[in-house]
Amino acid sequence: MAIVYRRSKGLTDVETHYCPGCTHGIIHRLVAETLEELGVLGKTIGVAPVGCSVFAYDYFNCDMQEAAHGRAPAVATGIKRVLPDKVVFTYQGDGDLAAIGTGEITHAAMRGENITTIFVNNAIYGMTGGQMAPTTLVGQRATTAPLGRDKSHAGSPIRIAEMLATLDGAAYIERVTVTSPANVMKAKRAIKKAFELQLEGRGFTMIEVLSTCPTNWGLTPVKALEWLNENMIPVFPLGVYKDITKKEA
Amino acid sequence: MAIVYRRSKGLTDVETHYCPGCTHGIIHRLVAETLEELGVLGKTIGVAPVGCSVFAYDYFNCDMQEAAHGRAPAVATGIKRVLPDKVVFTYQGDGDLAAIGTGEITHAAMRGENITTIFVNNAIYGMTGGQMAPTTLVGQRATTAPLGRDKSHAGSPIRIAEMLATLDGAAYIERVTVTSPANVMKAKRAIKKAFELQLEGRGFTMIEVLSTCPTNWGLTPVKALEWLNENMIPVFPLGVYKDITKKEA
Amino acid sequence: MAYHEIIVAGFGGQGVMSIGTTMAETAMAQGLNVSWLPSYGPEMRGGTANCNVVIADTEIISPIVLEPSELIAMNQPSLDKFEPAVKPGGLILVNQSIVERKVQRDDVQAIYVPSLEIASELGNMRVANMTMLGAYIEATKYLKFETVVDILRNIFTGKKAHLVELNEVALQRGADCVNR
Amino acid sequence: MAYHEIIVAGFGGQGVMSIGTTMAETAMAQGLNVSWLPSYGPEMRGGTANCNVVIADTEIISPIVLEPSELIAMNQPSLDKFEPAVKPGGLILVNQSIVERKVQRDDVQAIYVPSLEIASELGNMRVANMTMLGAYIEATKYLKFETVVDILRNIFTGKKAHLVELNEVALQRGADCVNR
Amino acid sequence: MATGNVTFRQDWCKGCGLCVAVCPKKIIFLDESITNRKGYHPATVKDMDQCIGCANCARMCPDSIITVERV
Amino acid sequence: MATGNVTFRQDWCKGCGLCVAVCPKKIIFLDESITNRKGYHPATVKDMDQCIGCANCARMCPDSIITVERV
Amino acid sequence: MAKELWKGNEAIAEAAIRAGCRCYFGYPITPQSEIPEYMSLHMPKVGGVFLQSESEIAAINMVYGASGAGARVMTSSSSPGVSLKQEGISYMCGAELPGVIVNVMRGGPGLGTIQPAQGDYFQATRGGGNGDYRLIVFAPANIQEVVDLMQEAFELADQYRMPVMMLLDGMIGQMMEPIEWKKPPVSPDDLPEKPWATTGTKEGRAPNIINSLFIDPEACNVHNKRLEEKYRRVIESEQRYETNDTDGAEVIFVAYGTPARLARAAAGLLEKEGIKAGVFRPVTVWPYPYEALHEVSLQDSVKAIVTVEMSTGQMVDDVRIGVNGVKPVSFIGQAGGVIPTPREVANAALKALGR
Amino acid sequence: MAKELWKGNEAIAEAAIRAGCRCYFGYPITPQSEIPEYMSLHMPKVGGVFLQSESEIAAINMVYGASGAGARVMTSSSSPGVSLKQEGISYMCGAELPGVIVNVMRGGPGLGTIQPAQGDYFQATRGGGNGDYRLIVFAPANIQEVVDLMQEAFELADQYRMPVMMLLDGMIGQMMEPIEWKKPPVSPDDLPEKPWATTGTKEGRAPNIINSLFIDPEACNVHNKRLEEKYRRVIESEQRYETNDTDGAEVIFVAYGTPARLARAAAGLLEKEGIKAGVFRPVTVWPYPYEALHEVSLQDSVKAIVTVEMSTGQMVDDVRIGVNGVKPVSFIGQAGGVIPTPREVANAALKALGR
Ligand SMILES: Cc1ncc(C[n+]2csc(CCOP(=O)(O)OP(=O)(O)O)c2C)c(N)n1
Ligand SMILES: Cc1ncc(C[n+]2csc(CCOP(=O)(O)OP(=O)(O)O)c2C)c(N)n1
Ligand code: SF4
Ligand code: SF4
Ligand code: SF4
Ligand code: SF4
Ligand code: SF4
Ligand code: SF4
Ligand SMILES: [Mg+2]
Ligand SMILES: [Mg+2]
Repeated sequence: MAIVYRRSKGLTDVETHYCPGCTHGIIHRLVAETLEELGVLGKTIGVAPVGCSVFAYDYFNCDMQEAAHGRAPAVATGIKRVLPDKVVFTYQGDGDLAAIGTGEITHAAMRGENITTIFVNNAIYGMTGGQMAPTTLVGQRATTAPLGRDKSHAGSPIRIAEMLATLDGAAYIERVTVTSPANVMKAKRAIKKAFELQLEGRGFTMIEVLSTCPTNWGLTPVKALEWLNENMIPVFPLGVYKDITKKEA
Repeated sequence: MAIVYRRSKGLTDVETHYCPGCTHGIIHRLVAETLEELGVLGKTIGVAPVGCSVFAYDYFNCDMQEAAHGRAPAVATGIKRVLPDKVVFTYQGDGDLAAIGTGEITHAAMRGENITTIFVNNAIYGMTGGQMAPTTLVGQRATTAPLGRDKSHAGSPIRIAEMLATLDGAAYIERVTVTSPANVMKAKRAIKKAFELQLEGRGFTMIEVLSTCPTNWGLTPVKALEWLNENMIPVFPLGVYKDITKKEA
Repeated sequence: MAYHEIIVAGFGGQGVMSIGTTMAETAMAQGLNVSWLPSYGPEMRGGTANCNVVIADTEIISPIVLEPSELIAMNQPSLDKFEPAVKPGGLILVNQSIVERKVQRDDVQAIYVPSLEIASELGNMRVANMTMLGAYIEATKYLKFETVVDILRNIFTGKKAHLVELNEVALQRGADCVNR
Repeated sequence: MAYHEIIVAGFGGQGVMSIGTTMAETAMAQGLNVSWLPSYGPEMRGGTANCNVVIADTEIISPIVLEPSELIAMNQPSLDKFEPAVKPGGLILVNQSIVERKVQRDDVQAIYVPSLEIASELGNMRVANMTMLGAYIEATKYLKFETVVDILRNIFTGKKAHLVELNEVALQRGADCVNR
Repeated sequence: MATGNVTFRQDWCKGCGLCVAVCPKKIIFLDESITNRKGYHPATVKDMDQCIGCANCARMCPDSIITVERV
Repeated sequence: MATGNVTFRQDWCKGCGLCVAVCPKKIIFLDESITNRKGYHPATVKDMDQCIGCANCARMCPDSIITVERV
Repeated sequence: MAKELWKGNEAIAEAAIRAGCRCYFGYPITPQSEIPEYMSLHMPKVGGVFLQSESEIAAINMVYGASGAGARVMTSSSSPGVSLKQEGISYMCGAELPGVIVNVMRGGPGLGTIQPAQGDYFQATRGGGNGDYRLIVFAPANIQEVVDLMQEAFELADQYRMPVMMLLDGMIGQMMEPIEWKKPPVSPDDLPEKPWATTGTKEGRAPNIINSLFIDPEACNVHNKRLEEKYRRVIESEQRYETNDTDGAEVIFVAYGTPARLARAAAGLLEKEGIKAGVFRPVTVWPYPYEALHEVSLQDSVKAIVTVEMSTGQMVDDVRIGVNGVKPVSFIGQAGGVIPTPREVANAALKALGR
Repeated sequence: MAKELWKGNEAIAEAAIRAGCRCYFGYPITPQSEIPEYMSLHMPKVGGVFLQSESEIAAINMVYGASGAGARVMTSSSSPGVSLKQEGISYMCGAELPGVIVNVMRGGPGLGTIQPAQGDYFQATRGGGNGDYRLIVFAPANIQEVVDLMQEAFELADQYRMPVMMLLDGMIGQMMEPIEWKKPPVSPDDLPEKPWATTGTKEGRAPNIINSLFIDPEACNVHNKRLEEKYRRVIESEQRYETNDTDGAEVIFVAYGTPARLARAAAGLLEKEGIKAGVFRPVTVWPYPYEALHEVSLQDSVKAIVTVEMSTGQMVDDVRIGVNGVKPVSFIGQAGGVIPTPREVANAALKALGR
C-alpha cells in the first residue's frame, strides 16, 4: 500500500476554526500542497486577511503576516519589494478584497505586482455573521439585506476576475470552484499555475475560488455545494479571464 | 447680431485659478452649459474633489460640496440617497478617482448609484506638482518618476472607463477629449447624455475626459493639446464603453 | 429575594442564549431588574457559548458574572470551566445527557437533567434547553412558571403557536428532575 | 555685520526663488548663518511667489521675515504688499521694468533696476533676476561678488558653463544701478 | 478486493459529510455511535473492501484529515 | 463682410493662445502691447471683418471669456 | 411606560430612529454589527435610508454628504473601523457638519480582539484626525442611558453643527437590559430647518457650499478661532457627569461607561471594609467636567483619586488635568478585552490609600 | 564637515537614506511631496525600494509588510494623509513593527490649508488610532536637528520594535538651512539581525508570524501589559528636551518645533523689557519630559508658564500634566497656517505675569 493522499506539509498540525464543511479548508489545502510541491515553503511569505481566514497565519506552514482588513495586497507589496526572490501570496475573502480592499487589489494588479492572490468568494461576510458582500447575489438574503439583495438599492454583484482582467499588469486570472473532486483538481491546477508564473516573475496572478459558507447561507455543507453550483456559477462563470502566456503561443 | 456663444450661467462670475490653457476650464464650461441647458442648475449638487479642481465649488453656479481626496463618489452617494430627485455629480481628477479613490468609484458604479462623474484624466497629479498618477503613460516623466514611468516598477496606466464598464451598475461610460472644437462638441454631447440618463434614473454614468496639464507636462498649452492627441489617445482610446440604452435598441 | 448571578454555558446551537433571554424576559415581566450578557465572537463555529444573567430586585451593579450563584452547564467543557467559580452554597444544573461526570464540589447543590432523553421522548430535540430552564425555575423558585409560559406565548406565535404547549411540557419535565 | 532679513517677491517664473537661494548659498560660503523660506502652494499658477531669507553672523532665531530689512520687489503687487512692512532705514529694490510706481515711504532707501531692459540688452531675458541680485550685493556690501560668481559656477556646469559669464555681466549691470 | 485504504483522524473530524457525499462507492458514513471531543460524529468507512483508493474523500475534506493508500 | 463678432473679457485672459490656435481665419493674436493685471498679454482680434462667427475660439477658451455674435 | 428587554446595539439603532434619524451608513464589524443589521430592516420601514458602504471610510464620507444635504444621519463602527474614519471626522468638523458617530469599542491595538475595551478614549476626546477640532463625546454606562442620550446627541450635533460621538464598549453593545422609551419619537418633519444645507438653490439663492478648505492661512486661522469659540460654548454648556456617594468620601473612583459600574461594585466592597468610596462618572468625556472633578477632589475627606479604565490608562490624563495636583491620582485598568474585577478595583483604592 | 544648504524635505529623505533606510512608500501631499520626489530619484541609486502607493493607507500597509519582512522602512505624509494612516499605525504598534513615519504638518481640520501648523499633536502623542499604544515622537525645531535625529529614530524603532514619528511642520519641510552631515552613513548590511522577521523559514525554523490579533482577551491583555511595560522603558530612557535660559527665569515658554524658535525671539524681546524669560523645548513629545518640566516650574523665580503652539492648544494638556498645578499655565497660539509673531508671544507672557 502506498500513500496516495495525505495531509500536506504545507499545513501546520493545527485544527482549523472553520465551521464544519466550510470549503475555506479545501482551499487552504490546495495552496499548501502547491507550495509543498513547488518546494517553496521555506521561501514563502503568506498574508492573511481579516475575515474567516484571519487565523490562516496559524495554518500555513510558512512565514505569515496578518494584514488589516482589505490591505493584504499592500502588505504583500511591501514584502515582495523587499524580498523580490521570495514567494508572496495573499489569501482574501470577498469582503476583504472586493469591498474595503478594492483599491489595494486593483493597484497591485495594475502594477503587475509579482504576487499571487487567492480570492475566496463566498458571496457573504462570513466572519462577522453573514452580512451582505459586494458579491452577494441579487435576491440572496444576508443579515444586512434581510429581504435579499435588492439590485435597485445595492446594485449587482461585482465580478472581480472580469474587472481585474482589464488591467495590463494582471498576468493570470482564473475563476474556479471546489464543489467536487474534479473541480478541486482544476482549482489546484489553477493555483499551481499562478504560483509558477510568480516564480517566473510574470506579474500579478489571482485565482478566484467560489467557496461555500454553510453557516451563513443556512445550509448543510452538502446543500451548500449544490447552492453554489446552481446559483453562484451562473453569475460568476468559471474560466480563465487573463493569461499572458496565451498571447505568446 | 445675435449671441451665438457666451459664458454659461452655470459658471459663477469668478476667475479660475487654473494655469493658462489648462483644459480643466473647458470641461467646467461643458458641465455648466449642460446644467444650464437642462434647466437643472437649481436642483443640482456638485461634489468637488481634491486636486486642481478643488476650488470647483467656487466656479459652478449650484450647490456644492468639497469632498476628501478620492471620496467624492461616497459624498455624492450620501447626497443622492437623501435627495434622490436632485441632480448630483462629482468632478474628479485621475489622482483622486483612479488612485486613492479607486474603491469609492468602483462601488458607486457597482451600486448603479444614480450620479454622474466627470473624470478629468490628465495623466498626472496637477495640484501637488506633477507626481506620477496611475494614468501616467509608460515613459512619461513625473516628479516621482524622474526617469519616466517604468512599467516593470509601476505598471501600465489604469484604464478606468474599460474597468468600470465591466460593472452592471454602470449605465453610460464614454471617453472623450477637448483638444479641438470638434472634440469639445463631442464631449459636450457625452456629458449631456450622462446627465440626461441620470435624470431618467438609469444608474451610474461617467464621462472620462482626457485633459491637459501644460504646467506639469512642461509644454505650452497648444503643444499640450498635440501631446495629448498623439500620446494619450492611443493608450486611452476615445469611445463609448458602456451604454445601457444600446441594449434596448 | 437574593441577587441571582447566573451563567448558562454550552455548545453553540444548544439554545444556551435563549435559556438566558427567556429567564431575563420572565424576570422583567415580574418587575425584577435584569441584565443579560452573551459571550460573543466566532462562536457560531461550534465552540462554546455562554451568557451571564443577573436578576435582582435591587439595582444591578455589574452585568458581568464572575462568581455565579447558579450555573447551567449544558456540556462538559462548560462544567469544567465554570464549576470552580460557583459561589459556595450555589447551584449547578448539569445537562446529564452529554456531561459524563458529576459535580465535584460538595459545597454546592447539584441537579442533573437528562435533557436529550426528555426531548427525544417529547419528539423534538429543540426543547432540550427548556428542560434545563424548567429545572432552574423549580430549584430557585423565584421565577414564575406561568410567566415563562406567557413569554413563550409571545415568542411562538402564528404557525409556531402549537410549540407553546410542547415547551410547557418540557419545562415541567425539567422541573420534575429537581428533588428527584 | 547686521542681521539681514530679506523678502524677495514677484510673479512665479521671475526667478524670485533663485535670487533667494543664490543669496543663501553665497552667505553660507562666506561662513554666515542663513535660512531660506519660500512661500508655497498653487504658486505655479502665475500667482505671486516670495521667499524670506535671513543672513547673519549670529544665530538665526526665526526664519520668518515679518519686517524685512531689505525688500526686492519684482512686481507691483509685491511692492504694494511688502513696502509697509520694511523696517525704517531699510532698503527696497524695485524692478523698474514692470513696476510702474515709485517707493512711497521716505524712511527707506529705494533703488530702481530696469531689469528687463538690461536683460534684453544682454540678449537673455532669464538673467533679469541677476540684475536685481547684483544691485542688492552692491547696495548692502556684505556679500562678495566673487563668491556669488563661484556659486554660479557650481550651478552652471557642462553645457551651461557659458552662462556664468553672462550672469556675471548681469550682476555687474545691476550693481551699476546703485548710486546712479 | 480493496485497492484502497482510508484512515481518518477522527478527533479532528467535524462531521460535515462532504467525504460521504463524494465517495463513489458510498462507503463512508458518520458514526453516530461516537461523539468526538468537539461534539461531532466522525466519518468512518463501513466496508473498506470496497474502497478503490480514488481519494475523492480526501480531496474534499476541508479539514485534511483523510489519508488514502492504494495498492 | 463680417458674419461674426467676437469680444474678449481681456482682464481675465491668461494669454494661453488656445483661441489663437483654433481660429480658422487666423485672426486672433495675443496683444503684446497690453499686459493685463494678471501679467498676461490678452487675446484680441486683428481683423474682425474676417470673423465668421464659428465660435471655435469660444469653445476652446478655458476661461470662458469669449462672447461670439453672428448676423 | 412598559419596560422592554433590548440588546444594546439594537436599542442604539432604534433610539436613533426615534430621534428622527432617517439616514444610516455603515460597515459590519464586531461587536456592533447588530446596528447596521437592525437599520437594514427598520430604516426602510420608516422611509429612511440604510446603505451598507464598501468601507468605513466610504461610510463616514457618505455621512458627510448626507449631512451636508441636510439629513439627520448616523454611522457606527468599532475601534479599527473608527480609526479609518478619522480623516472624515476631521473633515466634518472642518466643514461644521452635524452627525452621530457610534464607537462600540473593542480591544486594540490593531486587530486586537473583539471583546469590550476602552482604548479609543484619546482618539475620541482629542481627535484622532488632523487639526484642531473636537467632538462632543457621550460615554453612557448602560443601555437606558444610551437610549436617553441619543435624541440629545442629534440635537446637540445640529445645534452646534458638529459631530457627536457615542463612546461605548462592546459590553454595552452586546448585553440586554430592560429599558423604557421615555421620550416621544421625533418626526423628521419637525426638525429645524438647515438653511446652510446643499439641497439645490432652486435658482433662488446663492449656492451653498460645504467645505473644510481655507487655503489662505489668515482665513484658516479665523475659521479655527471661530471653531474654538464654538467649542468654548460647548465646554460651558454641555458638561455632564454623575456622582455617587462622593460627598465625604475618602477615595474617589473616576470611571466612565462599564468601569463605572465596576467602580460602584468596588465601592460596595470597600464600604464593607469601612472605607467610604465614591464614584465620579463623566457622562461627557468631551467636554470633560474638569471643574466638577476638581471640586470633588478638593474635599478634605478625599485622600486618593483612582481612575478605572478598560485600557492601560487614557482618561487618567484628564483626571490629572482636572485634579491639578490637589490630590494624588492613580490608575487601575485592564486592557484587550479583559474587564477589571471589583476586587482589583477596590485593591487599587486600598493601595492608593496606603493600606 | 562642510555645510551644505538643504531644503528640509530633501534633507529628511537624504538623512533617512544615510540612516540605512532602503525602503520608502508614500503618496504625494503638500507640504512634503519633495520627500517622495527625492526618494524616487535617489533610492534606486542606492539599490533601495521607492514606491509611490495608491494612497496613504496603502503606503502604511506597505510599510507594515516591508517592516515585517525586516526592512528599515519609512513613509511620510502631511496631516490629512496621516489621519488615514491611523489604523495602520495602530496595527504596526500591535504587531510591534519598527518604522519611521514623518508628518510634515499643515493646517486643519479637514483639508484646511497647506501652510505650516501643529494641529496633529494629539494624534501623534496619544495615538489617533484604536487601542492603547504609543509612538516615540521626535519634534525637532530645525533642519539640522531633523538630520541629526534621523539615525536615532530608526535605531530606536528597531530597538523597541515600534514606529517612531518625526513630527514637523510645513515650515521645516519647505525651508532651506545649512546643515552638516555629522554622522557617517549607515550601511544596511551593518544593521542588527531581525530574527523575528518573515523572510522565509528556509524550512529550518518554525514560521515567523507578524500579527496584532489576540482573539482571547486574556492573551490580548497580556500583550497590552507587555506593550505598556515596553512603553515604560521608553519613558524612562528616551525623554529628550532642551532648555534655554530657564535658570532663574520669571516666565517659561514651552514650545516644540518652529514655535520654539519664535519663543526664543519673544524671550529676546522680553529681555529688552527687563523680564527674564526662558524656553523649555521638548524634543520628544512622547515620551514627554514631564519631570524635567516640573523641575523647571518648581523654581521660585518662575511666575508663569506659557505654552506656545501653532494650534489652538494641544500640547498645553501635557504642560498642565507636567506642571501639575505648581504654577499657572497659559497658552498662546495661532492655527490654520498662521505663525504667531514673537511680539504676540511676548505679550502673552506679559499678560500671564499680570503686566
Ligand atoms: C477595518 C475593519 N472593518 C471591519 C472589520 C470587521 N470584519 C472582520 S471580517 C469581515 C468580513 C469578512 O468577510 P470576507 O472577507 O468575505 O471573509 P469571509 O469571512 O467570508 O471568509 C469584517 C467586515 C475589521 N476587522 N476591520
Ligand atoms: C488624503 C490626501 N492625500 C493627498 C492629498 C494631496 N493631494 C492634493 S491634490 C492631489 C492629486 C490631485 O491629482 P488629480 O486628482 O489627478 O487632479 P489634478 O490636480 O491633476 O487635476 C493630491 C495627492 C490630500 N489633499 N489629501
Ligand atoms: S462562517 Fe462561513 S466562511 Fe466562515 S468558517 Fe463558517 S462556513 Fe466558513
Ligand atoms: S497644474 Fe496642470 S491641471 Fe492644474 S491647473 Fe495647472 S495646468 Fe491645469
Ligand atoms: S478513497 Fe474513494 S472509494 Fe475510498 S473511501 Fe475515499 S472516496 Fe470512497
Ligand atoms: S470531510 Fe473530513 S471533516 Fe468532513 S466528515 Fe469527512 S472526514 Fe470529517
Ligand atoms: S468666431 Fe471663429 S472666426 Fe471668429 S474669431 Fe472666433 S474662431 Fe475666429
Ligand atoms: S483661449 Fe481664452 S484665456 Fe486663452 S488666450 Fe484665448 S481668450 Fe485668452
Ligand atoms: Mg466572504
Ligand atoms: Mg490629474
